[in-house]
Amino acid sequence: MSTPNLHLFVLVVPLLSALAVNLWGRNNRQMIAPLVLGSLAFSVLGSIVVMGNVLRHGTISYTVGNWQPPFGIELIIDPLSAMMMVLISVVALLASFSSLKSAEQELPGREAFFFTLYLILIAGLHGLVLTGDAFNLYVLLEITSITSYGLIAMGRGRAALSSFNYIIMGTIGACFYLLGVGYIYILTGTLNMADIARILPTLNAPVATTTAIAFVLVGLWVKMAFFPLHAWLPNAYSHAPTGAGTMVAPLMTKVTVYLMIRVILNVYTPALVFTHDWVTNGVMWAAAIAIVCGSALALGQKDLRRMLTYIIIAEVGYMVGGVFLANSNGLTGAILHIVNDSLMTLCLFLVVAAIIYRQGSVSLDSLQGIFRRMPITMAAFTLGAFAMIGVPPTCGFFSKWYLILGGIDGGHWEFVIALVVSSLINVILFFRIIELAYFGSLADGEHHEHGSTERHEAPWWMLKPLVITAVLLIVVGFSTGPLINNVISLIIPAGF
Amino acid sequence: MRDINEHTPGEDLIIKTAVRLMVPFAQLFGLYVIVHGHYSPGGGFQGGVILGAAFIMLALAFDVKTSQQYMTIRVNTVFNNLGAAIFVGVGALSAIFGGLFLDYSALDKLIPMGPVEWRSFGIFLVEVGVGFTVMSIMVLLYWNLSSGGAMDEGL
Amino acid sequence: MEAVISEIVAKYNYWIYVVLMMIGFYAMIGKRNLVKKLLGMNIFQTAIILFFVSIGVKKGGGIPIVDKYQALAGGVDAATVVNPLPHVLMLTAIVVGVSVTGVALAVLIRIHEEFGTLEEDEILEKLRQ
Amino acid sequence: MTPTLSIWPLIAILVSLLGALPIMLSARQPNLRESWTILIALVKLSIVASLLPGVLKGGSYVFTIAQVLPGVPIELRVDALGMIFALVASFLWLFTSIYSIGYMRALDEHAQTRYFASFAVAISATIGIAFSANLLTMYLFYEMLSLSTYPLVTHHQDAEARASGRKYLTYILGTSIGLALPAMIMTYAAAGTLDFTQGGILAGKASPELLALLLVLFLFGFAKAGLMPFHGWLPAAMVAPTPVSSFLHGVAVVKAGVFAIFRIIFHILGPETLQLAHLGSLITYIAAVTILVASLIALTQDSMKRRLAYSTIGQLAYMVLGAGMLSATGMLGGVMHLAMHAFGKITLFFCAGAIYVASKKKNISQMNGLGKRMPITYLAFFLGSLSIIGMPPLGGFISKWNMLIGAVEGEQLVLIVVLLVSSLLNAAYFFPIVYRGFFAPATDGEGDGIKEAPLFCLIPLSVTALVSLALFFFPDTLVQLARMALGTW
Repeated sequence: MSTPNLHLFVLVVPLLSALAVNLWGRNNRQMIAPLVLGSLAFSVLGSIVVMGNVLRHGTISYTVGNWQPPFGIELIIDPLSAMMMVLISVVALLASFSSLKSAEQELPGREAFFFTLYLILIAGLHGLVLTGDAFNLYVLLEITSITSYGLIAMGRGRAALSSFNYIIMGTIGACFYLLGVGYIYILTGTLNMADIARILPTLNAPVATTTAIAFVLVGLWVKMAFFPLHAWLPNAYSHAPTGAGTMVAPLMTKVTVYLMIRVILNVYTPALVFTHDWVTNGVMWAAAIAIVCGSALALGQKDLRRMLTYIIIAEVGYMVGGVFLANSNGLTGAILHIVNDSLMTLCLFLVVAAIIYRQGSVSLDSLQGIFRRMPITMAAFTLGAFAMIGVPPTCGFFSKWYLILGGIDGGHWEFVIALVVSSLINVILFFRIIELAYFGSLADGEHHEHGSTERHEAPWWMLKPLVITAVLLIVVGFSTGPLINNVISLIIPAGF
Repeated sequence: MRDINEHTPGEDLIIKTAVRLMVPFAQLFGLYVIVHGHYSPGGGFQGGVILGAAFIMLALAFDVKTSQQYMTIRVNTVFNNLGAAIFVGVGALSAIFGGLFLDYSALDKLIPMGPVEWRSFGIFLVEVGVGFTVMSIMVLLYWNLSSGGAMDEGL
Repeated sequence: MEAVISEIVAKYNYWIYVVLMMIGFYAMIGKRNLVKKLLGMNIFQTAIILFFVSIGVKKGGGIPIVDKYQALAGGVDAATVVNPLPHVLMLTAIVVGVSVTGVALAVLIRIHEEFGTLEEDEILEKLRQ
Repeated sequence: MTPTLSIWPLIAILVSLLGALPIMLSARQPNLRESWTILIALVKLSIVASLLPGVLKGGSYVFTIAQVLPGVPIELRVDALGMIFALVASFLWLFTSIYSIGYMRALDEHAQTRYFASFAVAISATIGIAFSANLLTMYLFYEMLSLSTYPLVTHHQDAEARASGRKYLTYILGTSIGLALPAMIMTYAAAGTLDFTQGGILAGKASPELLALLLVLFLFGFAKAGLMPFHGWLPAAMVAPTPVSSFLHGVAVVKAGVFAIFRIIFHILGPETLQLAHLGSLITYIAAVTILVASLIALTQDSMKRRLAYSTIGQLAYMVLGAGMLSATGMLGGVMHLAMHAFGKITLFFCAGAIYVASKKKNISQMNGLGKRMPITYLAFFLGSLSIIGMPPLGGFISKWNMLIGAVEGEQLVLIVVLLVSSLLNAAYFFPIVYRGFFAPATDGEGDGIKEAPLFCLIPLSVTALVSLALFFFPDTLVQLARMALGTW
């Protein structure tokens, strides 16, 4: 297997194993686990090798089918997309351990369908990260959305309704993006991102370009549930089957934020996007409101999983705000936050999956005294909570450091205040649960612990990824320096 | 509303005989569209839809059970995955043999036929794969939607 | 006044696509019945397909199907042929539209099984109990 | 003297952090677990002491853990100021472990493994704060300290512990994330680095308004120093078992707050820049208010531990007052008071614990005539209170004396009055306890069953009392370290 197109095999292997799972998985269910884990392990190794190649030889531009651009579809693998590929495959592998167990418990007999959609979604995400062609990006965006509609609709009870709402909102977002691509095609006559970036500044059609940018950005904002357009996310992620939530929550919104960064940096070039400061100020205020409202809404939730979905909305506000600060610290913080936030969300959703596997529900009053019943899971939850709050050794602190620094450099004080306020709300949110879990069974004040004290820990198959992710939070925290120096700093254009 | 399964002769007879006559020709035309796809109007998707329509006509005129006699669910799944596997497989194969992904001229090393011929033959293989998948998906869609997933009598 | 009218007449396809899109948008957001929302979504997608296809139109351009040998010999004069690229893009968009509608219909059947109705307010009522 | 690269500071921190593991593993055999704690304490004290000669000769030990942010690595550096705090903390941790063994055994508290394990993590965070080379590392260990002390404060796991735990967290985490974090990042934005350097890094880089804002944010950001109005958590934390409140809220946690403020004033904002911007008075007035109000409230408290808590708030404000004078002797007094108060206050807390262990009495009004039955405890209590008040034979006198001279040199009449009045107030709330212990008649036969506290409690409290006595006569190493901490100033 020649390594120049290894990155495509990182995408093709999960796709082929999805077909295999669909074909054979239905009647012999024990085939599913090896296929899923094998293909994802391969894609993890593949993406790490690709990352190595990209860091050594610089950006790889790859034409599918040997049709030279601007006719053929061109794939661009620069350090940012290589990093995202590694992130997606690692998160997918860790999440699939727990999803295998959850699917077995929640969707008996329909695991084959579940894991077909699961693997196609991962292949679609890899494709999204690789593509260098605007329309191809739309197609892959739809592939990932349709598979996640399907995954969410497999849940019980309200899942179908929330999936339908997600379909409506997702299609609106995708069509807005398609409209934006249409306007660009009219203006520049090409769909290749590099060509668009070259031709757009030369045209003097400010109104049309601005509309094109506006359509694309609004489309992506709907897809990433940026605050005013977030209504679909809480229902969709909390009613989905646990296995789907563990995989979709850490990846979907973060990859869409990556797309927004790719569009701003490589398609429209920051000069065009950040020309009018009423645009940047407007988005900064929207991001600040998103952060504060996301965290505040999370306060009102009675269920841990719904609370985490609102925190995801607040985190999207972090990243969008970071990007629109339009300075190098802000952008570094946003890209770093993509990595950190997906790991943090993965850790917390793995905890939710483990608790639901054992207890069936994560409503706050069912978490009473759970420290004693599931000590390892709750220890990982505490570490994830520290990362979300932004306690130093964990990775959450460093991306928050860059975002606040970028906010101070850019003079956007409303963004800085919003970040600090949301950290404080996170403290309340998470310590409310830690206190509940820690004190829980003793709330009625007598001294020695009682209630079900014997360990009722999640199965080892679910604890493995949880422990690895928790450790990863600290490892990524300490490796912020090297991560930034040789990956993120290469991406930030000079004039920023 | 009278029970739809109760067969009143006359009105159904015409439809059934018409469908029985049309289905083979529809399938032949569908194959024609697929085969000529790579250098004239037509192609995998359109041909697949026509083939699928043939089976759906059967299901409409008779019922889901009869159309399943001609294509069982198992066969449908095989067609479904086989088609997609052909598409991705040909692309990956050409990548394995040194070319770029989906660059069929690299398959020349497998069976020497000249890179240009391989390009057109490669596209043809892909069209066939797409045709299979689209046909089976269309039929599967109709089966599921009409019978609410129970795959019994349908509309 | 003439300027406005000539402006509209010159770009009538844009106006039509916007009107269609708004109808679809209204149906998606405004309508209570879920199937009507789905129909609105289809109108929304078709409007965009219309917009894309209308981009490629040229005055006096014919169908972009060319005889093979004549093309090999004399080459194709772009003016006489409509721009085929938007059509190809829209082929994919139609496929995407079909699959989204397929998934949505399947989800609607699940909702109907679950709640027995497809009216959104009745469903919300059932959920509130 | 060029800083010598050495791994020892990191080992000093890790020894108790990793030590928590064997403590947890040997949960089944209490004796093995206790011996582990004492072994770790001894090893830690010996490592810290081994670094002392190098520091006394003016050198410093540097070790970089990770290059995380440009210009701000996670780095350890042992210098004079850090050495004072580390020495005091590790020395007293040894005795607190001995004391808590006796205390926990006597009252057979539940979940002792978790208690000793989180105690080990807390002390490693304290030493981390002492040895950090820049503000980021100190913030990292500061947060670690707050989080590792949460299970200690809420040890009894009852409703009252839950409420005080919530209050503890909102004050400590809330101010550190809400105020200190933005201030730190603004300093980094203005100065480009966060390393502790003599004379501060913001000289000429920050406008007076920014300087004032940063100063206020830092003063109240490090709420562990208990400056009003962010002192509420300290009395609430008294619900914890006495060894916790004695070591953490007498020495480690509160001193970490004051130590952080010392670092900010001496090595980040810089005494000269503060003096140019006339901000010294801002610090001293905040501290003065805290001293007076805390001493007055202490008078009214009947529960022994709450009175000691408010006296601690007052004494912490003393140190901030000393540092705020920005004059050589004043700052010297402030730094020395950090050590003097540690020994004095921990003796008082030990005695309070001993009284509770022996007689189950918490309120001062019930402690009549216990002096005759518990002579050693009450003698140690007397010595400790003398040191806190600042009477001559005890170490506390030296630091208060220096602060008084600093105030006189700086012609700050207000400060002189505050210092004298508060010393009187200190006497006013300590002597009644001693008087009641020795001379008041025992209330009708209540005190007959009481005898001295167990040996494990007596040894630590008598040693710390004697050390605060010895510090009066041999203060030279401490004074030299304090002078070197303030640099050639």
